[in-house]
Amino acid sequence: MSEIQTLATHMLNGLAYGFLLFILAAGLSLIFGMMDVINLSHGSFYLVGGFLGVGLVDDLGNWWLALAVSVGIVAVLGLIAEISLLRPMYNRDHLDQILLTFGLALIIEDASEWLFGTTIQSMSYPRLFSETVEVFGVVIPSYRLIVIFVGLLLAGALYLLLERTRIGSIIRAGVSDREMVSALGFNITAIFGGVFVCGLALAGFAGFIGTPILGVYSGLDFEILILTLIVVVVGGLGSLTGALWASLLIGLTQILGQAYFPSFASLIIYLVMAVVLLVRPQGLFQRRYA
Amino acid sequence: MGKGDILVPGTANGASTLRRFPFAVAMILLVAFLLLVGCGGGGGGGGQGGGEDPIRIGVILPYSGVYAQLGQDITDGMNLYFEEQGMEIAGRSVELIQEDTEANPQVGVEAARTLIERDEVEIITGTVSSAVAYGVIDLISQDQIPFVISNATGNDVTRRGIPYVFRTSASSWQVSYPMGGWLVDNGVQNVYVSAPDYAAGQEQAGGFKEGLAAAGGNLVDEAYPPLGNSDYSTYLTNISQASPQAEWSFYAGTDAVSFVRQYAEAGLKESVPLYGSGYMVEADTIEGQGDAAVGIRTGLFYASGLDNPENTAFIENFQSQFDRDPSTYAVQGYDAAWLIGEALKATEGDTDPDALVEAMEGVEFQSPRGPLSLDENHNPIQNIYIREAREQNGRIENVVIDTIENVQDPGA
Amino acid sequence: MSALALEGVSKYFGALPATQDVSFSVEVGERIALVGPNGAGKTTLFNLISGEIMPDKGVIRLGGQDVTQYSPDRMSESGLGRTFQKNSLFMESTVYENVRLAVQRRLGIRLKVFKSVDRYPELRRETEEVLNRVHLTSRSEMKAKNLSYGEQRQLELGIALATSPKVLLLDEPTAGMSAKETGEMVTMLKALPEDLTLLIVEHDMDVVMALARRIIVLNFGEVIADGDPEEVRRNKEVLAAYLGVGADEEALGA
Amino acid sequence: MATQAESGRKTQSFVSVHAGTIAVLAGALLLAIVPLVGSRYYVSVFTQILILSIFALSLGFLMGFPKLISLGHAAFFGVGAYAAGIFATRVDPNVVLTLGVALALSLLLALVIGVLSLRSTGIYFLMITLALAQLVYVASQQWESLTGGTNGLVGIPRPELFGLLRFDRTTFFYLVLLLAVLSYLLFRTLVRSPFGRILIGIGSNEQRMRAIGYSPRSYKLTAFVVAGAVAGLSGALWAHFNGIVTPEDLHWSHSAEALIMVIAGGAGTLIGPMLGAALIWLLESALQSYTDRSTMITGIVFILFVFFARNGIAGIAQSAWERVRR
Repeated sequence: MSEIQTLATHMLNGLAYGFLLFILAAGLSLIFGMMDVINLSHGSFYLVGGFLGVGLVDDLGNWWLALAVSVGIVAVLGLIAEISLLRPMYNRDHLDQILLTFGLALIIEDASEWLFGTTIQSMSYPRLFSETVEVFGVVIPSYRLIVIFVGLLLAGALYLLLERTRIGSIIRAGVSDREMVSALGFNITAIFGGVFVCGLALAGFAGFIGTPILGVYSGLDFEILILTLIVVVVGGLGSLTGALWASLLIGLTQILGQAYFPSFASLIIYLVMAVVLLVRPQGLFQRRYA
Repeated sequence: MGKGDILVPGTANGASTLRRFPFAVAMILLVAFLLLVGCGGGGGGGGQGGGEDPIRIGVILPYSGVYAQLGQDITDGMNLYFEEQGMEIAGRSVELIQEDTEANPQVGVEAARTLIERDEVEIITGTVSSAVAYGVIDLISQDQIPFVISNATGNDVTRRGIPYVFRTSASSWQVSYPMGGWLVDNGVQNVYVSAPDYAAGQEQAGGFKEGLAAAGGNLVDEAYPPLGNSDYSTYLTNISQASPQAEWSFYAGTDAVSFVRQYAEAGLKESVPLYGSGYMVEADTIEGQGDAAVGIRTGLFYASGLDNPENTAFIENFQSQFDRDPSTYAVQGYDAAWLIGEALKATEGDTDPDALVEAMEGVEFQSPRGPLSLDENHNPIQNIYIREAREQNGRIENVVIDTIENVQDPGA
Repeated sequence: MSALALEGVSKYFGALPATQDVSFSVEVGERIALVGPNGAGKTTLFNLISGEIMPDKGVIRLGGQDVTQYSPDRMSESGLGRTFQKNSLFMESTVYENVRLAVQRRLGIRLKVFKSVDRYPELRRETEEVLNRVHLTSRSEMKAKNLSYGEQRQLELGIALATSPKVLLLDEPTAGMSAKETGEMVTMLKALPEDLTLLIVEHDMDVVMALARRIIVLNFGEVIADGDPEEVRRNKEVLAAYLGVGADEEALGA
Repeated sequence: MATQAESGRKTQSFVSVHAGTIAVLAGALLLAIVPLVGSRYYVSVFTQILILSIFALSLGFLMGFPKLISLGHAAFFGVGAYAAGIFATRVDPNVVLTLGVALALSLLLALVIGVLSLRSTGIYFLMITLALAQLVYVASQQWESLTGGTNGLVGIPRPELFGLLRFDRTTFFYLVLLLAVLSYLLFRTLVRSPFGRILIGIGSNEQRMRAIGYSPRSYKLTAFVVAGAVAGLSGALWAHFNGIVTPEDLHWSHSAEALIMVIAGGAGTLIGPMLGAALIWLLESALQSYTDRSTMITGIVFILFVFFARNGIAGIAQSAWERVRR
């Protein structure tokens, strides 16, 4: 392999990683934008998605069916969490809601260790994408291309949803002025619930499709959470565009850093974040949708 | 006056402060209550010394978190030995008091302190992580309590030559150095090295590189991903691009599973054979690695397929007792218990630290791993086996393909 | 020299002009009412003057000094005080503490850390004096959140007065008050020192007439009339603006 | 009511004004007899609780008054611990010097992190402190020559005092007790001072504070730096007590634990966080003896506190007293 081909491989890996982060960051950003709540249990639902996936792929024998069922279960769990924990707290300080999501994260972390043990669990690729493909002499596992593709698709879908649909305009309005939305007669509780569940479902989805690459283990939840928070801080809270660019920036920096500056690999994304904050404390993109 | 009043303590505005004095009294009562609870809760464990008292052995191992399985294996290995002795040595019963170290050195040191101070244990054993071991060594040196390390492989743990510290696993160097020479002897000259970027990773890789260089081999390049890394694609790309004759790695636990699987998935296993430190392909990782582990050759002081009478008996007893296969970690625990037990037999149940140390120094025995004796730093002198992971008996096992005898840590 | 002067002040929210080319000048001690239909940009103008938001164009002068880029805290230090349309109090603190915070700033008792805040006699004296002025002495130990709405409006004014501003912006000081409370507020405002310049946003025309000698009318962010009450009342554009929202002259008093 | 209040302000008795201090001093006296009656184990237990209570107190000050919710407080604790540990190991184990170095370095770090993070507010502030603290955490792992890497810094000697005294378990306990009381008095003085009142105002209504002429950032920064330095002090004590410092001390889960202590004890008071530290420590060590699921139970207890007792044990004690009095 030539240097260029190696670089291309690294870039593709970085992009795949970045788009995985984007799916997570998009969910986190959506929830924040609507509810002013930073969901500290975001990584936990990633974990749940991953663990469910490992089990269901085995049990159901069909990767795609397992994907649908896992995301569905995560959504139901999210709905239960929303109804039992967050909904009674909507008239309280946002901080209380953030604290609750943190408590939830602690519980899920320990529960996952209880149920699934502490060893790493892995999932196979779907049969369709288990091969490597060669593009211009660059060998890459086709699954990573799929992750990139799915990420792009999702970015487009979210853009269309928020910019071109009625639901989207309500959500956008809710982000800028919550009182107005409820004054216009929309059921704000239902919208909150819907957005929260969608955000968590995205996290679960990311957990499922990320597991063939990263594996899943108790403890990964907080690692993922921190990474996602960094992406969102760099991109700008509540900005979907910001989440997209920051995900790719962090994903590529992480991978290229590992490849070319291995001894600084773990520091490098924090440094990127620190620099961005120095220059633009509010993140690369301000709070605003697409 | 609402509950919000407490938001501003010491508010110097009349009405509320006048009522605050009883509040302060309530607070004092609360402190007193907590004090009592604290003392009462802790009080159960401590007993006073006496002739017929059991021998109290403190076990500090991870029972939760990423290393929980290792902790359990070591504990079971220890239990196996003591149960073989009828839970009694030299007429005194043996009591194992376990404390969880998690994967956190602070918790580990606190666990050791609790055992020493609250439970007044006479011997301490355990620690999976070297960081915990280093922390505990400071503690036991002050209190002069023999410390038998059943896993932590940090080179300096024994190289410091602290009289109360013993080890029944190995030093990092001991595990990895012999393979450097072995590879060169078997025609592999150019090797790529990778290990996680933390103390154990550096030590293991360091030992291997030393062995490789001593035998005239050549280090192609090296890579140190962060500990707990989950995506190795970048490093694998770099290895593939460097096209060495072989790759030597040390990873443990979760990292080992990820690395070995991804190594196989990237199709590297065929072009660049994978060698490594034995901990990379062990009982705790093999199941997760699956077929990806097959063909990997690693060096360690034990292999489940080792053919000697002690091992056969050990495996049989362990299986009947715990209904599963023993791992290397179980052997380490078994041998730690053996060392403690034999020393206690020699002192006839006397737990005086200096007498115990002297007795342990003289212990020499046939372990399931083969012959084992201690060097002057209390680190084992033992065989290192080159093992190959093969599919047999319906599962993947490490099969011994070569033996390097009586490997001794070079010391400080 | 005028107490406050705006020269061509414009602010856009996106493409939407919130205030457009607003210019006027206020003499020391003048009492001016700022009126206009809802959404005419009155509160935006207050936010521009007090430094909460920065204008896109134009200059704001306070006592002749260019304060266009000043932050709210610098504006306050330069002698501008304001009240808020929605009560903006320290709800968990007592009335006394609410006012004391503002007095503390005026007296420059800030980074003092060793002595208890109660050991500053001048602080107590001045705070009690302000409480007296806004008729809250009897409420001084109550928490702000436990006051009646009218009393909270009084406290809102008290906090602003406690900084001893030269120019005071009052954002609907009587909004939501009963007739009796309104009367009391008007009395209180009338009793303010003569050299204090007042700019009042107010919907209640009785209050406007009782306090202001000059009225500025805003519509769609622009000044459409500026003069004494009689002049403004006869102004065609003003009538149109109010009729435009579907009301007659009564709307001025809504 | 009003008249009572009026007279109250003028005739506060010494006892009523200093109720909190009296409570803390009484608690300290009670603790001071522990080494005389309890075994060395209890001395260790209370030394740990006291060190953690200083840490929780410093975060509680930020959370309760200027309402700064930081998830990066462990960075100061950890840097204080490393500073004291490295200084004691390599230069001099004199406790005045080690604590001084720890205070200075954690103060400096708090200044840097404060300047960077206080440009943002609320949730953004929380996330930025978290991320910056993680940067320090990773750095502590990487800078092996100084920190010992993941193995941690070991062999930290017991501190001494100008050759007069080498601290043992008991004397060190008294040192920690003294510093805990002093830390409480420091924050109490701060809260009661004009500066503290400004912090409370900022925590309560930042917009209004600006409108009456305060620039909140400098006050917040000052509070942040003081709290960071005290957290560094507690870290230094921790290093001396344990004889080991590891990157885990800087990990954000350590910050989160302090946050749980503050919430359980009651943000908005000073005694609350200290009691919260004791409660959570005792809860966790008690749970660990009986179950492997201590994290889960801690999580549930935490959620219950947020749900039903938002003002923590201080709040519960307060309202219980209210009920009795009525």
